[in-house]
This record gives sequence, C-alpha cells and structure tokens, in this order.
Amino acid sequence: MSAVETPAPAPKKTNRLGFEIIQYRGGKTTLCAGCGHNAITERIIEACFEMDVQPWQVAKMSGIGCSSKTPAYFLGQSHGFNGVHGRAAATATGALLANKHLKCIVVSGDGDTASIGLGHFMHMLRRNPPLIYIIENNGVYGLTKGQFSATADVGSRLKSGTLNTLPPIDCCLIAIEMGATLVARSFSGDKKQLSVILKACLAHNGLAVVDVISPCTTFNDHDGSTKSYAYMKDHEEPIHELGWIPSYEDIHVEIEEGASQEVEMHDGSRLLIHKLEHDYDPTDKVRAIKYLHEASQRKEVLTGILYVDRGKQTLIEQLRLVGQPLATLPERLTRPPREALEKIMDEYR
Amino acid sequence: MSAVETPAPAPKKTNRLGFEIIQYRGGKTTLCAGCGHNAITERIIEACFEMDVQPWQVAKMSGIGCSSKTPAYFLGQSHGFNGVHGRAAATATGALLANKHLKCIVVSGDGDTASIGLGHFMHMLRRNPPLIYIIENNGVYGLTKGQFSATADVGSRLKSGTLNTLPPIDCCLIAIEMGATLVARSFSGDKKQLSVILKACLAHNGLAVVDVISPCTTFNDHDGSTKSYAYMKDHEEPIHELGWIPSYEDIHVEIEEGASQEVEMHDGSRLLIHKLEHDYDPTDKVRAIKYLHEASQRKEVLTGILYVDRGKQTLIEQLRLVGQPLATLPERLTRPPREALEKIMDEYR
Amino acid sequence: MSASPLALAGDAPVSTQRVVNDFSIQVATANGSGSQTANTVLMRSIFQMGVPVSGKNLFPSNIAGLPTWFTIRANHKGYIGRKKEYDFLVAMNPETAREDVEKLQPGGAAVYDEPLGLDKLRQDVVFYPVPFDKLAGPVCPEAKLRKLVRNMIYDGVVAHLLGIDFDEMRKALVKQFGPKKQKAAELNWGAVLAGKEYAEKNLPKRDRFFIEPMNKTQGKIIIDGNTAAALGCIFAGVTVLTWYPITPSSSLAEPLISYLERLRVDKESGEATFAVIQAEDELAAVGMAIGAGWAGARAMTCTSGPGISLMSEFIGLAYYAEIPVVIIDVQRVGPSTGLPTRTMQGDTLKNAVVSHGDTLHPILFPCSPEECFSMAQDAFDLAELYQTPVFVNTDLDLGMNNWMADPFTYPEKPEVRGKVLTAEDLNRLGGFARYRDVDGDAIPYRTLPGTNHPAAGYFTRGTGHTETAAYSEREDDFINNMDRLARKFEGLLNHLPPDETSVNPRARVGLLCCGTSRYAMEESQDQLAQEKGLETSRLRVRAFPFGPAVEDFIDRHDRVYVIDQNRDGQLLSLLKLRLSAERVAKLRSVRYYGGLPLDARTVTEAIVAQEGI
Amino acid sequence: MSASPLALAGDAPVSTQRVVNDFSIQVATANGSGSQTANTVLMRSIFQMGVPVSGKNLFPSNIAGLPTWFTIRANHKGYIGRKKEYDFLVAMNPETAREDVEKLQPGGAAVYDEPLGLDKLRQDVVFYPVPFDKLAGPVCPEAKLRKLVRNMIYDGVVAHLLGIDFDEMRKALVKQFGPKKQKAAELNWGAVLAGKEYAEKNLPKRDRFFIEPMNKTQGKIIIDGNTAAALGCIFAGVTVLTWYPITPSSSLAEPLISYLERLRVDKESGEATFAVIQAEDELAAVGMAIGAGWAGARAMTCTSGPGISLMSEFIGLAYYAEIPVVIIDVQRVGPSTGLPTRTMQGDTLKNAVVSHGDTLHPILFPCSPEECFSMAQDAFDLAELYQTPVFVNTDLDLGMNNWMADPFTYPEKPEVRGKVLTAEDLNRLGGFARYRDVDGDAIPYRTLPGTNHPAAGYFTRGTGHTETAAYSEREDDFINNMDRLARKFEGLLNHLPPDETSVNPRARVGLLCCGTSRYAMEESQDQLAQEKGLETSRLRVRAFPFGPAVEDFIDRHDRVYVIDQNRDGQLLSLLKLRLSAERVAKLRSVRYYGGLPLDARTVTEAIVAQEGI
Ligand SMILES: Cc1ncc(C[n+]2csc(CCOP(=O)(O)OP(=O)(O)O)c2C)c(N)n1
Ligand SMILES: Cc1ncc(C[n+]2csc(CCOP(=O)(O)OP(=O)(O)O)c2C)c(N)n1
Ligand code: SF4
Ligand code: SF4
Ligand SMILES: [Mg+2]
Ligand SMILES: [Mg+2]
Repeated sequence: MSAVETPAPAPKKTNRLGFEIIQYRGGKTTLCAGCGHNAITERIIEACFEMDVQPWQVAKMSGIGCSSKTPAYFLGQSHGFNGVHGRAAATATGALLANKHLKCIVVSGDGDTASIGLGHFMHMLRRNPPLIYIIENNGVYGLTKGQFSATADVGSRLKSGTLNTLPPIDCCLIAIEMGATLVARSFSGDKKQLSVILKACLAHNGLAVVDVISPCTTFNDHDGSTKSYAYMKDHEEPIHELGWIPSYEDIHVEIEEGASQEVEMHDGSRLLIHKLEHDYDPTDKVRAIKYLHEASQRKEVLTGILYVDRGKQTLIEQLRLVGQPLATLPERLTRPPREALEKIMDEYR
Repeated sequence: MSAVETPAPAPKKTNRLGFEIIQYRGGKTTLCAGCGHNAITERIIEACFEMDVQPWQVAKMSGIGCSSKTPAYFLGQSHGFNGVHGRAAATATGALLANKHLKCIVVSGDGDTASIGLGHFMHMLRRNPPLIYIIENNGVYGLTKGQFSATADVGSRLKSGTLNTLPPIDCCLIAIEMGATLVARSFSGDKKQLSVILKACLAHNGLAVVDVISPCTTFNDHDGSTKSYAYMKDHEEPIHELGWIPSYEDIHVEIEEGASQEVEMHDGSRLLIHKLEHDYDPTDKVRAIKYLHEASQRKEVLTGILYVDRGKQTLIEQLRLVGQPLATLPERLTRPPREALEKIMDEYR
Repeated sequence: MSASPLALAGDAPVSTQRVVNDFSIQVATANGSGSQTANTVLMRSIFQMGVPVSGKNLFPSNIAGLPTWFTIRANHKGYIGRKKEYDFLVAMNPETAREDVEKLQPGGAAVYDEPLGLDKLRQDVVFYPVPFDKLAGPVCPEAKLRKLVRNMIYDGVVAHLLGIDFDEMRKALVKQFGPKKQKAAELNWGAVLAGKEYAEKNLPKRDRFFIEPMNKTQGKIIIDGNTAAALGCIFAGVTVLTWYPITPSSSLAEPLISYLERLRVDKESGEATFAVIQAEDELAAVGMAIGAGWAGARAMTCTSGPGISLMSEFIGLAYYAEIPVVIIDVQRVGPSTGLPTRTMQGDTLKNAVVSHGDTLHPILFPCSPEECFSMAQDAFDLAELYQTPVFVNTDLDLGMNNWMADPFTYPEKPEVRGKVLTAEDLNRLGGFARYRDVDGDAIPYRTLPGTNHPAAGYFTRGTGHTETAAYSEREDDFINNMDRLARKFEGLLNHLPPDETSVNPRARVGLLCCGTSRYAMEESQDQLAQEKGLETSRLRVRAFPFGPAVEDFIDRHDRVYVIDQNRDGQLLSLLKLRLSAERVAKLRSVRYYGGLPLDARTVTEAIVAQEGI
Repeated sequence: MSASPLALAGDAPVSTQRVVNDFSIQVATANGSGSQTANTVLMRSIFQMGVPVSGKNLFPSNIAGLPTWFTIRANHKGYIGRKKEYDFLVAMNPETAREDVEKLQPGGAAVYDEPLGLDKLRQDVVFYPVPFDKLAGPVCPEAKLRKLVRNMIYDGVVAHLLGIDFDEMRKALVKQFGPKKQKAAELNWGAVLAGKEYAEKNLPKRDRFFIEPMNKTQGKIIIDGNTAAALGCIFAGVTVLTWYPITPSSSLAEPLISYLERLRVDKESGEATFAVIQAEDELAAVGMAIGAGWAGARAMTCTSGPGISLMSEFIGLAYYAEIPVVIIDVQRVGPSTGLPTRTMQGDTLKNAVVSHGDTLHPILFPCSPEECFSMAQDAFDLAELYQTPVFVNTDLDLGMNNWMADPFTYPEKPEVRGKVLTAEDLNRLGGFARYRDVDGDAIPYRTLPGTNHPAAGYFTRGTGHTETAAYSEREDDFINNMDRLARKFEGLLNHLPPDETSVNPRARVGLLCCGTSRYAMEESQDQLAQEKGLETSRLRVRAFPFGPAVEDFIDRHDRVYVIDQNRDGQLLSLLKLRLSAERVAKLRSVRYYGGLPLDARTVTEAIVAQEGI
C-alpha cells in the first residue's frame, strides 16, 4: 500500500467549527463554462472547509482578470478586495500589516502576476509575508480576450495562429529563487493534488505560492496551446503523490524507506510525500531550481510541492509586531504620552 | 605563458575612425570623489574608443540615480536620454525600434533596475533587444542618500547600523534565466576585466547585461557593507581571465587544452577565456545558474562573463524590421497607396 | 391574447398607426452566445435598404453567460444617437426576459423564445413566440453550433415581420462571414430561412413597425470607431505601436496590427516597415513609444483610463523633454476599474493636465469614424510638429459600436515630420541648440540619434536644462524654458482642427459638447425646437486648447449648455480654466454619467428643467 | 581697498547707518562639505539671542561637490520668508565666489577664503579675507576632518563681526552635536574660537551689520517641516508607513521611522506597535498603505510629484472603493524630474483631481511646522472619517528648511476612527450595507476584515457596486453611488481646518494663497502699504475643498490676487473650478515658478504692476 493513501475521511456534513460547506461558498460564478478557474474555486472551498478555516478571519485579495474575479465566488462571508490590475501583492501585504491574524488568500492571473505585476510579485517574495498566493495560470489574458501573457510558452499559438516567440516566466522558479517558503505547481484538473497542496498552504506560516495551470476554455484550449486540458494531460509530471493528515488526527503512517517522506507543517498537520521523481528534494533550493530548468527543457510540467522552507522568518516576525492587530490598537498604545512630546520639544528648543 | 595575455596594443592616439579618446569623453562628473561609477565611466570611454565605436551611432539611455547621471560624463557627442526612474529598459527598447542601427548603451543603478524597474528589466530580458545594459551596483540608493536597494545582501548594514534582512536580487542570475544572451559581472575596481567585458558587449549582437559592483564611497563603503572596496577585494572570485583580439587583428593564439577557450563574437572579434573555475561553462545555462547559486551561498562574488548565447534571435530579428531605420522611412513606405484605402472602404460598404 | 393590435389593452391608449423606419429594436441575449453576428447582419440589412441605422452593443465585463443587449435604431431622419426607449424586442435571455418586456414601449412588439412564456406579462404589447430550439435542430445537425445558429433564426423572423428585404439580408450575411467561411454562411442562411418560414406560417403581422427602402445610406460604410482610428494610424504612417491590452482599446490595437501585417509587410522579403510590441504594462507601453518618438518614429500607444493613470509619470517626461508621442484614450467608465464595458468622457479634464507639476497636453475629440480616421493622422502630425504628447480622446461608444460613415478620404497632405535637422542641415548651420526658440513659435529643433554628424548629439533629460540641453538648476533657465513651453502650447491653436459650429441667428441659447455627445446634442436641438419652441445653436469642440470659435460662440448667446458625459463636468472645467469669467458666467452644465451612450432625451430634459420651460 | 565703510565707493551712494537685526547672511559652499552644521549653529545662535530668524538651504541635486548656498535671514519684525537680496556673504566656494560677490547688496560685507582674492571685485562692499586652511591646521590635526572643521571657523569670524553672543553659540553647538558627540563638539568649538581670535586680531569691524539681543523667540523651537510632519504622524497614532525614497520626502520618512523606533517599541518585549516597509516603488508603497487602510490601520505614505504620478491609478481605487489613506506630498519642482532639490507648489490642482475618471480628493495645505504637526493629525482623522485618500501638500521649502515655531501642543481630542462597525455593533444591527448612506452625511459604515461576526464580510472592488457592495453594471447603481461620493466630498467642508483670514475693512484688494506662500504674502502686504499706500486683506486657504470664508473674502473685496508657486496658477485653477463666475471675475494671478522659496518682493512687484500703482 502506498504511504500517501491517508485513511479516507468519513464524509462529514460540518467541520470542526460546526460550519457546513455551503458557508464556504460564494456568489455564482460568471466565468465561462469549463474554465479551469472554476475548478480551483471549488478546491479552495473544500480546502477551507476541511481545514476548519474561520471565514471571518480570511481576507481574499485579487487584482484584475477572470481569475481575479473568483474571490467573489468562494467564502462569501469573508472580506474580499478586488483591487487594481497586478497589484494584489501590495494590497495583501498592506492588509497583513494592519492585521497579522488575517488568513490572506490572494488569487491572481498569469497576466496579473507575471506581466504587469511581476515587479511587485518578486518583491513580495523577498519579504515572505505569511499568505497564500494562487496564480490561475492559463497563458493568456482571459478577460481581455485571449492575448498572450508572460507565462505563454515559446512556440505556443493563439487561436488566430499568432505564435509566441518570447520565453515564458516560470513563477515557481522565481518564487523559489526569491524567497517564497512554500512553492507548488498544480493543474486545475488534478483535484486530489490541488486539494492537498491548498491544505498545506493553509497550514504553512509564510508565503505559499501556488501556480495552477488552469485552462481558458474560451481562448486557450485549442491545439497549439500549451495550457490546454489536452496538453496538460500529456505533459503533467507529478513529482510525488501527496497525502494529508490533519493536525488533530493521531494516525501513524508507514513510511516507505527512500521514496517517501513526512513533513510536519506549522499547524501540526502532516504532509505525506511519496516521491515519483526519486531525486527530487523539495527542501534543497539549488537542486529544485536545477530540476525545474531541466524539466522545462524536456517540456515537462512538473507538479507537486516543489519547495518548502519552514525555517525562514516571516515578514510579520521580521517586523516584530505586537500581538494585537495594529488596526485595532487602542489609542493609548499608538499615541505617545504628553511627556514624550514635551521632551521632544525641549530637544528642538 | 597564459593564453589570455593578448599582445599589448601599441599605445595609439587615434582609433581606426581617426578619433582621439577625448572625443569619447563627456561632461565633468558631478559624482563624489572615489565613486565606483566614475571608474565605470572611464572603462566605457576606453572600450568605445578601442572598439572604434562611431559616437554618432550611440544612444545613451538611463533612468534616475547617481549611476543614471553618468551618461552625461561619457561620449559627449552621442545622443543621450536620461528618462525617469527605473524605466530605461522601456525607452531604450523604444529607441531601438525606431532605429535598429543605434548602438544603445543603457546605464542604470541597482535601485533603478532591481527595485522600481525590476518588472521592466525582466520583460526586456525576455525580448533580447540588441543593446548593452550596465547596472552600476552599489547596494544602495546613492542619490537619495543611501537607503538599501534590492541588491543589498542579507546581513549587510547601513552606516546608521540598520540591518538588511531581505534576500538580494541577483541581476545576473535573473538575466541568465530570463533570456539575456551575454551576462557578465565585474567590479568597478577591476580595470582589465571590465574593459574586456565591455568590449565583448560592444561586439555582441543581442542583449548584454553587465552587473558591475561599484562602491558608493559616501554611503556604502564602510565595514558591514558587502559592496565596499574592501569587501570586494576579499570576496571577488573571477571565474576566468579574459583576453580580447579585435576583429581586424589576425593573431593566432595558443589555446591551452581544457582550461582555455576562444569565443568568436558577432563582429568577428575573439574573446579569450582562461578558466579559473574549471567546471564553469558560460554556454551552459542550467549549470551557470547552479554555479551562481552555490557561489552566493559561499559568499563569493563571481565575476567574469557568466553566460553567452550567440544563437538566439534578437528582438529586431523577431520583428523582421526593414533595413532602413523606421524613423527615417520615406512616406511612400509608411503610407499605403490610395488604392489600398479604397479597397478597404469597399470591404466596409 | 387578442388577435389584432387594434384590440390591445393597457393603461394608456396606444397609437396603432404604421411606424416606418423610425423605431428601435432591442435584442436581449447572453454574452458569448454569438449573437453579435446575427445582430450585425440584421443591422446591415436595414442599412443596405438605405435606412439610416445605428447599433449599440451593451455587454457585460465578462466573457460569457451574462446578459447582453444590442439595440438597432432605424431612423429616417438620420438620428443615430442612442434612444432610451425601444419598440421591438427579441427576448432570448431567460435571465432578463421579464425586465426586458417590462421596459418595452407601449404598443411595442416582442419576439421571444417560446419556453419563456412571456405573453402573459403585458397586454399592451404584441407577442410572437418562436420555438428556437425546435427550429434549430433540423437546420444544424451539429449540436455544438446550434447555440450560435439559433440566433440567426431570429434574424429570419424579424426580417419577415418588419419587411426587411431577404436579398439584402443574404448579402449582409455573406459579407459578414467573408469569402473564407462560405460554408458557415450557408449554414446560417439556412437558419434565417427557417425563421422566415416559421414566421410566414405561424406569426401573422400584428405590430405597427415596418422597414421600407430609402436612399439615405448610399455610398456609406459601416465601421466601428476603433477600426477607423486604426486605419487613421495606418495612413498616418505609424511606425511603432506599443500597447497593453485593455477594454475598450484592445479592439483598436488588434485591427491596427492586422492592417499593418496586411499592408506594411514586404510580400517578398517579409520585412516590416513597423514594429509592434505588446508591452508588459502601460508604463512600458508608453515608455517604449516615448523612446521611439525620441528616436524619430511615428510612435503611439492606445489605452483607457487606468492605463493613462499608470502612464502619468512618463507623460510628464515627454511633455517636459519635448518628445512626440500619440496616445489614444478610448474612454470607459471610471473612476478606477469602474464599468469597463460602458462608455464615458471621464478623462476630458484629466488628460489635459495629467502628470505632476505644470503640464498641459493637447487633446483631439473625434465624434465619428471619419474623425477617428482623420484625427489619428492629425495627432501624429501635431505630435511631431509640436514635439509633445498628443491625446486622442475617443470613447467606448464610438470605438466599439458600429457606425454609418462616409468612406474615408485619402490624406491629401504629406506627413508632417516637424523640425528635425539632418546631417546636411547641420553642415549648413554648423550646429544647433536643442531648446532654442529659433523661429519665434517656441518650437525648437531636434536631431535624431544616429544622425551622421558630430554636432547632432544632445542630451535629453527630465531635469532642468538650458537652451543647449545642458543640465541647469538655475532659476532663469527654468523659468525661460517653462515660459517657452507655455507659448508652444498656445501655438497649437494654429494647427488644431477647427471646431464645428452651427449658429442659428435667432437662438439665444447655445449647446456645446465634444465627441460622441454630438448625436444627442443635435437630436435634442430638434426636440427643443419642436416640443418647446426653443431655438438653439450648437458648437462641437474638436480639440483642446479651444479655438477662438468657442469665445465667439459664447459671445453670440445668452446661455450656453455644456454637455458632459461625466459627473464632474470635465469639459466645463476645461472651459473654466481657459475662458474669461464673463464668458464662464454664461455656461450651464448638462451631465450624464450612467455609462450608456448619451441620448437626446436626457439632454433635452436637463435643458428644459434649467430653462424652466 | 579703503579702510572705512564711510569711504566705500560705488555707483549708488550707500547708507552707512547701523543695520541691526534686519539683514541676510549668505554662506556659499560646496555640497557635501559639511557646512550644514556650521550654518545651523550660526542660525541657532542668532535665534537664541531672541532675534527672529529663518534659514534656507539651496542645494543641488547631487551628493557632493556642487555649489550650495545657505541663507540666514535675521529680521526683528519677524519676516521669515526668503529675501532675494543678501547683505553679508561668506564665500567659501571658488566655483561661485565671483558671482556670489557680484550679487551682494551694495554696502554689504563679504568674509572670504583668502586665496580666492575677491577683494578687487567690488568697491562698494567690505571684504574680510580669512586664511581658513592655515587656521584649520592647528585646530584639527586629523587631515580628514579638516574640511568639515574649516566651516566652523567662519562661524567664529561671523559671530565676532556681527556681535553674536559666543555663549549662545557654544550652546547651539553643543546642542547640535548632541550628548553622544561631545568630543566632536569640542573640536569644532576650537575652530569657532580660532575664527573668533583671528577676527579679533585681524579684522576690524568695517561693515554696518549687527545682531543685538531681543526677546522675540522665547519659548520657540527650531525645526524643519518634515520632522514636524513626522511628529504629527506619530501623535496621530500612525500604525503603517509604506514609502519609497525620494527627495524631499525621504527626510520625512526617516525621522518618522526614528521616532517610531524610539517611542513605539516596547522596551522589554521589543515588540512594535507599527509597521514600516520601504517599498520597491511608489505603486507598491501606496498599494500597501491602501491595503492597510482597508484592513483598519492608520496608514500613510509620503512622496513627491513623480511618486504621485505613479500612484495615480491606486489613488482612484481608494477614492472609489472608499478606503482611508494619508498621502503626504512634499512638493518639489516639476514637471518630470524637474529640479528635485527646489521648491514649488506644482501639485495643487493635480492632486485634487489625480487619477482617471471623476475623482476628487481633499488636500490640506500646511504653511508652518506647527501646521505640519497638526494637519498630519487632521489628515488621519479625515481619512478615516471620510474613508478616502487625504493629501497633505507641503513643499521642499517647508519640509527641508529649518523654521522657528511654537512648541507643538499635545492633541486634545482622541483619534477619530470613523464609522467602523464592531462585532457587537453587528449583533445589535443584525447586518449592514457597506455603501449605504445611513446617516444622511453620505458616509457609509464599514467593517474591518477579521471582525468576528458572520455578517461582517463584504467585497471591496474598484468596479461598479450596489449599496450592499455587490457587483453591478446598472446605470442607476452607478449614478447613485457617484452622487453619494460627490455629496460626501461636500461634507468635508464640515471638518476641514478653517482658512486663516485677516480682513482690513479699508482694503479693496485681497491677497489669497496657500501653504508657504504665506510668508511672502504677509511681508508683501507691508511693502504694499508702506511703499504704495495700498492696504490689503489676506486669506490663506488651509484646505481643499475651500470653505465659505473664501467666498466671503472675495465678496468683501474688489480684486483678489491669488498667489501661486507654479506656472499654471493651480490654486487659481482650483478656485475657478469651485467658485461662481462672478467671484472668479475678481481674481487676479500672481505666479512664481523659479524653484526658490517665494519672496515678498516678487509678490509686491506683480501686484504693483497689475494695480498700475
Ligand atoms: C491598468 C490596467 N491595464 C489593463 C487592464 C485590462 N485587463 C483586465 S484583465 C487583464 C488581464 C488579465 O489576465 P490574467 O491576469 O491572466 O487573468 P485571466 O483573465 O487570464 O484569468 C487586463 C490586461 C486593466 N484592468 N488595468
Ligand atoms: C518615481 C521616482 N521615485 C523616486 C525617485 C527618487 N530617486 C532618485 S534616484 C533614486 C535611487 C537611485 O538608486 P540607484 O538606481 O541604485 O542609483 P545610485 O544613485 O545608487 O547610483 C531614487 C529612489 C525618483 N527620481 N523617481
Ligand atoms: S475567458 Fe477564459 S479565463 Fe476567462 S472565464 Fe472564460 S474560460 Fe475562464
Ligand atoms: S552618493 Fe555614492 S553613488 Fe552617488 S556619487 Fe556619491 S559615491 Fe557615487
Ligand atoms: Mg490568464
Ligand atoms: Mg545604487
């Protein structure tokens, strides 16, 4: 028996907060039928439900695009902020500064993140804010009708026949290099893998970046596309099979020597990794980078948890913020006393 | 005898265009005494002189910063464009579109390129415009009085004692990954190496990125800085010694098996590489990336020509531009004939 | 339901008179259902019958599945502005059907998808149920295409009911599909015929609306403003386009690229006389265009409000360093992302002053495809002549809707390339000073990088500079240069397209607008005259800074209503900044900012209220 | 050269009267030579003698080596605006020495570095040569420091010549170096004494200028506007600062960070009650501040013109989505990079309307350190009360120069946190509608993310929305919301700091300005009265939108001169946009845009010319 098959959880109606899954749903989607983004929305809903996420603690942040609309379609009870194109990294970081207890979920598109937002994305990576950053990657600008984005592969073609000649930006590679502490790639069609990955992100204390290949059925699901359902069926290469044991379940799992690995997450949950690519080690940065490069030269789309670093300080830790959210600190903590001003005035006299 | 010692060129007063070196000088510098940027300016002047660059074909482009001021201090006869902060990649690309024959030299700072301009820098890399992009890297914002830039190393300190906790952006690493076709790092204090590198850039047809560690004597040359003269003396690790044979010199050089290499540049000049790091191969992208990562973990600053790719299409080639600069095409080539309009009108009737 | 329109019941008595060539058809579908083709064919058929027509597509900011409306207005008098009311409904979208029927004018008619069962909703309307799915099956064996073909069926039904000529409809359809898609065209034509046959057999005419042939569209074309602007750029000799996708300006860039590829690539060598870059964002887009303009290209970008905001810093550089660049702003509803698929003139004031510090930019305001075509050319000429960014403020209504237009006339004047000194000029002159006012028009001379002359080089900067382009922080240098820039701006008045005026010597009241407000303004003039006996004059400004016609116009009238498609009266604001207080005192404001194309009734009502008539 | 001032020769006869406490000292050095300390000590010494004083630092946009001037104006009447003329020169910079001497007022005096040999340049000026290098050697054995210490020598010389109290100078010096650098202070004091001794022995007093003790500065402080604003933010309870370096606003962020670290870190736990991020650019800086404001922080950014341009898109989002954020704009000379180390009010109009579409933003205009302190607090209160971006438009003159000020008063009112609903409120109310005008003041209620209540959540967007924050493209939703935003803006009038007015009942002429133009305006009033007998009133607007005082002021006068430190009359423009044409008709324009702090003479001359007096 494979080590990653966790005991199938009994189908439950409510989670440990007593919420039904419906409380994790949002408005009705206005995306196209078959859009990969909708599937990701479903996985987010499930993961939050199963991980007992308190909806009122969640801040959903996004930029502009079909993908960036999706926060309206999940966690309807949470606060959401659909800002401007390419700048969700900034608004999300800001929100966390104001309230470090927020569970911040950013949803962005490949155009949003890798084209207009690339600079902000990269600088966010350096800071390691504790949030989840999901890129719904379809290789095109869906909402503006299908122009190539910066993740489009060399040689891929638009429906109109237009050829992309520019090398793609690999958001995972960049994320690993620049300092994200959990980096994963998945495919909107891979329910099981994406679910575990999202759970791992929810359990992680640090910046978790997930690049999800998410076909755009309307503009980029044809032959010649490298972000189509068909292409992904042929080219997806999971580096491991993943299993998940929630923190509150006290289950012992047999780990098959060499091929398997158990990673304890910040919240005490355990991620079970059954290696398919035997020399892939998600804790070795340089090797992971090399591996990704080589795979992309082979035109393989590696999926799975590509990199984890559980030791690095988060932005919040670096800033040494007080326990209470800055947003609601009482005036007595934010306004220095009268004497402080008098002392300063004396210094300028 | 080392293979890289090229025959010392006879001291010449004029180059093959008949120009004296003074014709490659510019205005008097207004930078601080000892600023690394001034040394780079000198090297640019020499390289252009020695490579017989026609000053009137040069466009000097820059952003904003002490570094970005330097185009005023070299090639006084050339056109220069000191634009806005962080956006020289855009203005330079635009200038090349208008006139593909321009020899475009961009001078930027680390703040300009790696902080505010990072997105543009990276997207320029993908396009491979044939231009030279020099980053005068001092780890700080010189012109705004010494705040950390995004290339500052973790653990480096400002004079005031402030510690940098964010990981640095390695512009060379990014350049190699994103598609630049000649990537080099040097040190403003390393006259000989920087000279050869700049010559190689001038001979290269494609995007050449040079990251030059260039100490800021006023704000970042103290103990605790990793961009100081002293630090560079201790931590610079040239990967090879470089020699240069101009295209018009017909010299045969003994190449020492294994350790040396001769690379023919686009203009027919030859770059002589004597390897110091024996397993470094500047034509192997993935290995180069791995090597850079490992070196930086060892706190070594690798210098030399880190990567070359002479095969890739330039932006100009991708666009299949006509021979004559777009800027000066006659109207008969830019305005379609009367019949063309009539035909189109018929289609809308 | 009663069998004859005469028997219609309802609150208000409804006229049963025949209505010919003067009504609006509203087609309600869902986005992404492919109704665009059916609607265009319907509109074109009417147009080909010689009846003035306009079409407005009201679509949501998503890709598929949300409600979409297309309104075709046929009007024998030639009014082509939006009309609020519609008379003839095609109700295909279950989501909005009820509301769509409720908004129908009394005495109107509705073709609807039979399963929706709408006929009980109103008594004062004629209903025509059509079983679209049943009809579509036999016409289109391929289930995947049926959703699209369904729409063609309503074309057949409506054409039959309104008396539209089926020969014209066939022509329109064949044209729409183009020579390469004749098979698809035949499939669709089958659907039209299926609709026609169904209507012939099952839907006796009971409404009042008829299309009858006229000859008011002869020689005209139908085109959208964005394509027209794209063609303008082509014939202006654009050489560099750098852009970033954004609705509603992508549909300007995209046809422009197609035409460039069609007309400006050497058939043999495959070499292009242009460069296009889809940039990573708007900062890069305008930055590249500015770099290209600096180096001598006819360079442009196109965008919409959010893009302009991002371009602000760079635009200030181009103003101050005097670099030509054309910026076409296809305006949509702001602030922020606003209503990205709705129309507004929200950047009228904004673009004139965009960027920090003292900056002022010329703007052209096209109102029609013809002007999109001609003003795109003017913009390039002005940008190079004045070495400055030039805005073309069009809008979503103009850019993305189909408009009747006269065929565009080939440019008679050569491209204006401005004061560029060549190596020969420099030989003759010995040298030049980049920012010197040599000719007294405040426009300096420039050289292009790459000019083969030792005196050609100069240093461009966004910082203070002398006449010879040297760095300077001196007070006098700064002031002198800024004063020259101000004079240069005033000089534009000599070269901007003149305003369009129609003065009624008896009128005490004037109407003033820019761009697409024109259509509502003109129709409102007739409404005011006919309904209230109020005679009016009109002026449409075609450019900022405003020409002398504006002052003259104000002087000739007691009150002038300034019509703005924005909340803050931005055209009025610009007038306030430029005109004497005496003239400003005569100005009144009419504003609409709901995101739909402006309609005459809104203007009329605002004026009637303010006039107290 | 003659030995006595009485024997001065020159074109114009020069008064030889004693000039006490009413003259300007100009110190000309090179950037990076460390003269800042010497100049501050000199200025402070005069201040400590009770004489009103102001200091203006004119520095280039580089780090070291270029000419720099520091002007100290001592004025017994309390005028602290810039004066164009200077009377007493300290010429240390060979590069500018000649020009510096030429600009000296007739009858002036010049201390100069002996090797420059300036004494032959003019006859109508007293020269005092000082061999600085020779004097510096013995004082400062360490050659590296000599360049800095040299400057202290002129303090000694000047103090001796002008009669400045050396006890005060010593106090000023000790203060300047602070308790941690007493060794450096002693070294420098040695230099002062060396200068003093040299002057005593070699430089008999021959000029007319004297500083004598007064009591006009008692209790006052000297501080720069940026530090004052930083302190304002501190006492406003700022919790999030996100910024990007730019002159002249970095020197606001930097002391703010120091004070945060000093006052807002728990001594034991090391925990901070604030977060500071140096962002990668201005887009991120304002974006983070907006994210933080949305989530409930007192969030701010500070920048200058180019930064505002880059923030444009985000500012529109904050306006439309109603998110509090404070933006302090320390204005410098634009357009573009302009003169980055010079002052201007170049964003007065710009900031009010920045971003595409219909946006309008409140602005506060501080004129003094006291107002920098108080208005920074007002800004946070207003931003949270009105849920909107609030600008504080200060400028380089105010921000980076040292000003006399009254000690700041501790805020008496609690922080205004606006309409934020807590979980308890929601329990009571059952729910809320994010964009509903519940109280009739057009200000809606909000909740903060993380509020522990199932009804707290809502969705913020830059797109069209209903009262309940649902997505909407409906015309009526859009218009209603925009109308409410317009009403909300007008509501600001109830909470903005009132304008400062001084009406002279006999005056027919009024002067109107904002910010730092105040000093020149007030001094000009006296000049107009004394020189031309023109009595005037004045009004200084303290905020946009303008309060009712402006209209009242205009109504009380025949003509009102609007003083602008920019080319395009941006304050005047804002007035034109807001006022009736009748009132606008009374407005005249006085503009200066050379980058130096505005001086009274410039204002006076402009008014005299327009008045024809
Ligand atoms: C400043 C700005 N520029 C351009 C746009 C237009 N725009 C809207 S969505 C989008 C691209 C979205 O692409 P992506 O992020 O990949 O999302 P997708 O729709 O593919 O999910 C663009 C360019 C905008 N809204 N704002
Ligand atoms: C939009 C904008 N923001 C900020 C600035 C202020 N600024 C001028 S130079 C500079 C940093 C320069 O740093 P770097 O590029 O490293 O150049 P260096 O001076 O160190 O050579 C900054 C932030 C500016 N000019 N424009
Ligand atoms: S256009 Fe593409 S990305 Fe957008 S909703 Fe449709 S399928 Fe999804
Ligand atoms: S501040 Fe630093 S970077 Fe700038 S000129 Fe001086 S030494 Fe060079
Ligand atoms: Mg996408
Ligand atoms: Mg730097």
